[in-house]
Amino acid sequence: MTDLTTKLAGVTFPNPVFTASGCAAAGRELDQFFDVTRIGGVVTKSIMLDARSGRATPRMAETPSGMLNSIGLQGPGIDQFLEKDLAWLADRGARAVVSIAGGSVDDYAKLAQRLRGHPAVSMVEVNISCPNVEDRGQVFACDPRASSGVVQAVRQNTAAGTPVFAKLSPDVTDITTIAKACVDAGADGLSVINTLLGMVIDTTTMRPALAGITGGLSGPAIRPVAVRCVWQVHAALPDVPILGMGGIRTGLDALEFLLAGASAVSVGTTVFGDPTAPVRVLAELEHALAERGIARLADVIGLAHRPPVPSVPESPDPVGDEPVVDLRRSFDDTFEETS
Amino acid sequence: MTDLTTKLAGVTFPNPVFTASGCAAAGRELDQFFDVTRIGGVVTKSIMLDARSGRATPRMAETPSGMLNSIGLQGPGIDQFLEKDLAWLADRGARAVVSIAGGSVDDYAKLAQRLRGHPAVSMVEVNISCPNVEDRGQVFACDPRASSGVVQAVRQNTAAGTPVFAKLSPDVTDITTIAKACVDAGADGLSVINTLLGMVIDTTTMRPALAGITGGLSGPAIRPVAVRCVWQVHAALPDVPILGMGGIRTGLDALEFLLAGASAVSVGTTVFGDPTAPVRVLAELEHALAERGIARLADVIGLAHRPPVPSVPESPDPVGDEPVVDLRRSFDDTFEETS
Amino acid sequence: MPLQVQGEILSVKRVGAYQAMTVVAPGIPELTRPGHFLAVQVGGPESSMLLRRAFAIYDVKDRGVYGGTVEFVFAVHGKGTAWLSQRRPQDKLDVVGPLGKPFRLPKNPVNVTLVGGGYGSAPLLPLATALRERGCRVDIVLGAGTADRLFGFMEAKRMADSLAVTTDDGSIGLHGRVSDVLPAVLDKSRADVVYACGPMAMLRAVTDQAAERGIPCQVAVEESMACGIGVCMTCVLPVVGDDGLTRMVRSCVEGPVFLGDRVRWDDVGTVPLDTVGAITAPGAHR
Amino acid sequence: MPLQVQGEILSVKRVGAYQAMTVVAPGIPELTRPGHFLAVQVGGPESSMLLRRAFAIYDVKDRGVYGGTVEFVFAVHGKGTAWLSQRRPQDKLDVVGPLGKPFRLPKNPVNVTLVGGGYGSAPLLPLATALRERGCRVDIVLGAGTADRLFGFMEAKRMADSLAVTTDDGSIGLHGRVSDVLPAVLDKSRADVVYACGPMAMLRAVTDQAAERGIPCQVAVEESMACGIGVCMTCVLPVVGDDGLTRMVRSCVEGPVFLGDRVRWDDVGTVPLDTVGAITAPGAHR
Ligand SMILES: Cc1cc2nc3c(=O)[nH]c(=O)nc-3n(C[C@H](O)[C@H](O)[C@H](O)COP(=O)(O)OP(=O)(O)OC[C@H]3O[C@@H](n4cnc5c(N)ncnc54)[C@H](O)[C@@H]3O)c2cc1C
Ligand SMILES: Cc1cc2nc3c(=O)[nH]c(=O)nc-3n(C[C@H](O)[C@H](O)[C@H](O)COP(=O)(O)OP(=O)(O)OC[C@H]3O[C@@H](n4cnc5c(N)ncnc54)[C@H](O)[C@@H]3O)c2cc1C
Ligand SMILES: Cc1cc2nc3c(=O)[nH]c(=O)nc-3n(C[C@H](O)[C@H](O)[C@H](O)COP(=O)(O)O)c2cc1C
Ligand SMILES: Cc1cc2nc3c(=O)[nH]c(=O)nc-3n(C[C@H](O)[C@H](O)[C@H](O)COP(=O)(O)O)c2cc1C
Ligand code: FES
Ligand code: FES
Repeated sequence: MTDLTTKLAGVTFPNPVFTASGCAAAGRELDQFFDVTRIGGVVTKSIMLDARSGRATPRMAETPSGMLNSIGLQGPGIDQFLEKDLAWLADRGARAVVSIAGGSVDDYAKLAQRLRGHPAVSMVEVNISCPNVEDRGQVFACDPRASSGVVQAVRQNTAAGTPVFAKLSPDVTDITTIAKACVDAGADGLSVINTLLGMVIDTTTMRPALAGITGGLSGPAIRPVAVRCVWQVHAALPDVPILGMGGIRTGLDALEFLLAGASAVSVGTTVFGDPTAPVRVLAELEHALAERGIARLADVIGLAHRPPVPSVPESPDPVGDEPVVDLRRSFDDTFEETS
Repeated sequence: MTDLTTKLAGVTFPNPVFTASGCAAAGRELDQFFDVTRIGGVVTKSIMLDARSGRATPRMAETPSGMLNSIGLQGPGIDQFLEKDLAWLADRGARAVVSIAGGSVDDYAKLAQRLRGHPAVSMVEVNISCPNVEDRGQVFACDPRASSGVVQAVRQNTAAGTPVFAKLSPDVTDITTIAKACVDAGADGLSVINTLLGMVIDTTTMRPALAGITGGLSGPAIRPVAVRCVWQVHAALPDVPILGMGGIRTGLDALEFLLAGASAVSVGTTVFGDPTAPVRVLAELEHALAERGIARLADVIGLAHRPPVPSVPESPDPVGDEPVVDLRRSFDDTFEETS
Repeated sequence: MPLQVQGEILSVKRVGAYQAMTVVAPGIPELTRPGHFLAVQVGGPESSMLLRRAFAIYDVKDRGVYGGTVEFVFAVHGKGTAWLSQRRPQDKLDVVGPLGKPFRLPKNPVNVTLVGGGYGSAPLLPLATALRERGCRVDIVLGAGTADRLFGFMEAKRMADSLAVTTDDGSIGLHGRVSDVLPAVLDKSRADVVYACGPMAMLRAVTDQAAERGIPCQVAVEESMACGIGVCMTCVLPVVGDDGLTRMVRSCVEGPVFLGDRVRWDDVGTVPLDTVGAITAPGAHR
Repeated sequence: MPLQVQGEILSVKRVGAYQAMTVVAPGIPELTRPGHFLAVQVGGPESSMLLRRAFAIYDVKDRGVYGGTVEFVFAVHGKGTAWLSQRRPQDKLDVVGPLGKPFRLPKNPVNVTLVGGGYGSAPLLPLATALRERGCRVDIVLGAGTADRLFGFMEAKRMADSLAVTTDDGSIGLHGRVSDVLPAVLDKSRADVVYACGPMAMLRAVTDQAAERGIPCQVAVEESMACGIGVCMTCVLPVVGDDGLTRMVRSCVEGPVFLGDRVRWDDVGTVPLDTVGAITAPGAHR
């Protein structure tokens, strides 16, 4: 049996399969379908300081192997979240990764303070794909300085034993720059990736399909982009743990992220079509590792970066050096032309 | 019958459906499946100065609703291209959009010179998603200055009547910055978008699936990103013509790009699965426009940006202002609780 | 407590413009009440369609020869329902249900009017049965665009104390809308409560006509849903709570059945400014 | 001149570990020669699989009761072939073909040895027929991993002047590889030419053994293909041209049949440094 435990910045989780923020609410609904204590952890929907209505509908559009969403961070605000959602997770004995979101550095700092030392919080995930209201709505995650400010504020206001993960956006020219800025600002790890900015136009109404015009693209469609981002970030920062996500549907997909350098993974959009997906992915991953004779999950993390074990001797095969015998003449004498 | 003609920077094309660079070679193979003079134009595979072998195989991986490729711009070089490919297109009477690629500003300038005044060249598309060998392999399209340098060189070396389109990469934080830089440098229009950088890891070999490690993601999976990019560029530069592409599979997909602001579209990856796709897309688009009672293609370009015609009067409906009658008490008296 | 069941299709029948599909889905029938819905996976294992499709549960049988079955009625609308319409008996179908909050039943044998539009009558027919079992008087009004989109005519006729029918084109029943006949039905039957399921515009009109008479009204709404189980927040609409405050409420878990007068019909598709937590500053897209 | 045909499946038969599928595809049979291949759409209209799957053409009938048919033999490998294996007669199948360059036939009635590995024997059987018609002596060597992966045994037996069989597990024929028996067959039959189709390692071994005897050898290779029609450049391998220069050559249009000794077997999967236009500077990913 493979040892599935994984360590994220000093915290040990029993296995590497988590939910994704915004795709599992706070775990309670999914607990009807599977025991949420069986997975690595429940990543909760990004919570803001105050209650928030979110955007107008339509809020979603299905796209090829993906979907767009523009929820607008609807949520009850931190107080109700602590009272109802986190309390339930604590009661239930689930490992909670609390995702926080704000419109200013101060928002994030306050959110971290509210979570500080809460026994049910295994980890804090900082959703920096939010518009900075103090900077003309420029998204924090698109700018290393802005990202750094948010992460620093959260780190300073979070208990020492609680890892802080910054969640990166793929919508940037160089994701490693943002990754480094976050780590320099104190992030203990990185969540990679949030959705891609996308859009659908309804060809019947001839207007944008979403009330919010643009939305976030998720699902298997974006998996190759997500794997590339994990690969790049792990290559740039090999010692920083990564929670990988983006289109994971099967255990082999999860393995792909681990091989690229993730220490754990989140299953997001897939849950909408398959509410038991997290435990299924976990079982499939366990099976895949066993099949490959891997004793410890830790052994596959980043494995694809290492040079392959040569299956043929590296020295040039002598056959390749022999002159190519040209049988062309005899060939043309022998065969007809094809029409 | 809808007037399908479209104008790209002064040049009129009979209809707005083109092939995409690298997905149609130089038109000859597709001409076996449909008459290539029937579509708006043939965009040829990006050509470089010299013959080029491209990358090692595997060069492709299928992904959910998409594919990755890492061809590495294999091609015969400009001389052979002119002699064989462009000559064939000229003979055939097809409208050729010649895509060029290089490793330095000088490469691009020379390529433009070679094409200058060639009667078969309807348009030049500048593939700036190439590594700049003079700047540590940094991709031109990721930097406004580098993009600008290439575009300026091509514009200066191209005949006045031949539009120069710069092809943008979506892998940037703000595509409108690059778009503006290209237009300021003389681009007559923009091709939007090239592939997204992606990656697949083979879970059997536990190594990257492509010899080139990363590759370009294309196909319907990326369509929402492409439509968003076209929308943003058209919003920022409403007078600049756009050749839109990324995952177009049907006439309605093509319409989506036109509504977002494209004046014409390229059908790329879809051709691999359906070699007659360009003419099918054209027929479906024509049908969709007719169904919507649109007399001229030009009328739908960018239409989704305009505010919707209100179908209900804008003045608040008086019913909404009346106090909500609360029937809750009578309700609780009347009904059982659901279990 | 919904279940996820790898079901098997038992039968597919054409019913006018619709198809009625019966699926062996053990465990679901026992939990189902009128107004519950199902969410069905479409497209097969390598499909580009990730999301489930929602359908009101029409009929359930606790135990058939093959185990419990659920039946739903659907119209081909887009690519998912087109795929569904190509399924054949013995094909597998992954089903999650029962979902949502069902209709609440009256405590006493009161006079009930049911109003169904198009396939919206499907969940009302088992509701009618339940109401009859409680001794309610049941009057039914069915409307549709055309005769072939009128579902449940014969069954309603058999079961109801009275049945009124309208079609937009007059191909069966009265030429017009349900709202053209509903006031007379409500008055004549001395309706105590109204239940409705159908297009949003119809639900709104029914709500108004019931409210004018002070009659409580339950409606089953239809909002675009990504998950159907309460985790994604796509299916919301503005609903007034017991505290008088408006919230964006998930129609998949807090609905699809709502008190008609609590839904802010004018504001569906918007976030009214007085909604709890209404965004006033520019917002995130996620 | 390939055609794109909306075909209809006529039959699907299990043949050992493989399936043989016959598709009504008018127009294609008339154009087909041994060694041509087909490219087949998989997954249906809303599939997440965009690319066609390539299969060697096994048999064609110019005119059946239903019009011309093509037959191919396939192994379930991944998700596309898994989907294909679920198809039933009367299902539609979009087929493009015939594709590629077929085997070139000898001008004179010479002695020919055919070497097939696994499903690679499928295109060799119609080739054998064509060769027999020209009066060639035809010796056949078939190899596979296991007996159920040996395709065309009976047919080869009937047609060939001699048949040698090997399996990796010895479950039928000789325990071993085709290369263990080929030299003897070549010598005994005084082979003038060799044709081979099968795994790359086998093609390489056959090429070497033929070359040692100075016998020209045609091989049908199998490279991962995105388009199959020559427009994408994914299916290349290093091949030496008439001018002695190595180029990365498209196996879908310039192959799949190549002269064995022209393929740089050691370098397949790489770009040899002496290839025309070999990238020495860092390259673009597109
Ligand atoms: C609670 C509920 C009960 C329903 N009951 C029935 C029923 O009994 N019979 C019936 O025919 N239909 C019913 N519908 C509508 C049905 O879900 C849609 O017609 C169906 O989802 C359309 O899928 P599609 O793939 O054909 O369309 P597409 O337009 O291709 O679907 C694209 C996406 O949008 C969603 N979507 C599109 N239209 C609707 C819609 N009207 N409602 C919800 N989601 C939508 C789909 O689920 C999918 O995710 C119900 C909807 C809800 C929410
Ligand atoms: C010229 C030619 C002739 C062939 N003839 C036969 C035949 O007669 N019988 C048979 O069983 N198989 C044949 N193959 C191999 C067959 O094409 C693959 O087994 C099939 O494409 C695998 O598809 P999949 O979806 O099951 O696998 P997946 O691995 O899911 O496919 C993913 C992608 O990779 C490509 N791919 C994967 N493996 C191969 C492969 N071995 N060759 C080419 N592309 C591949 C697929 O086309 C697809 O685009 C032939 C291949 C070529 C190139
Ligand atoms: C409906 C929806 C809501 C989401 N909400 C959040 C959120 O509140 N905070 C966040 O950090 N990410 C959010 N995400 C992004 C996911 O957590 C995840 O990063 C992304 O969807 C990619 O993973 P997936 O393809 O597995 O869904 C949301 C995604 C979806 C589809
Ligand atoms: C195999 C392949 C090769 C490509 N080669 C080029 C190229 O040479 N030059 C270029 O500008 N774009 C190239 N592209 C990108 C396409 O032109 C197009 O921008 C992109 O694929 C998105 O469109 P699509 O989804 O319709 O394919 C290539 C794409 C593919 C799939
Ligand atoms: S559909 Fe997901 S919360 Fe209702
Ligand atoms: S498969 Fe596309 S060129 Fe050969």
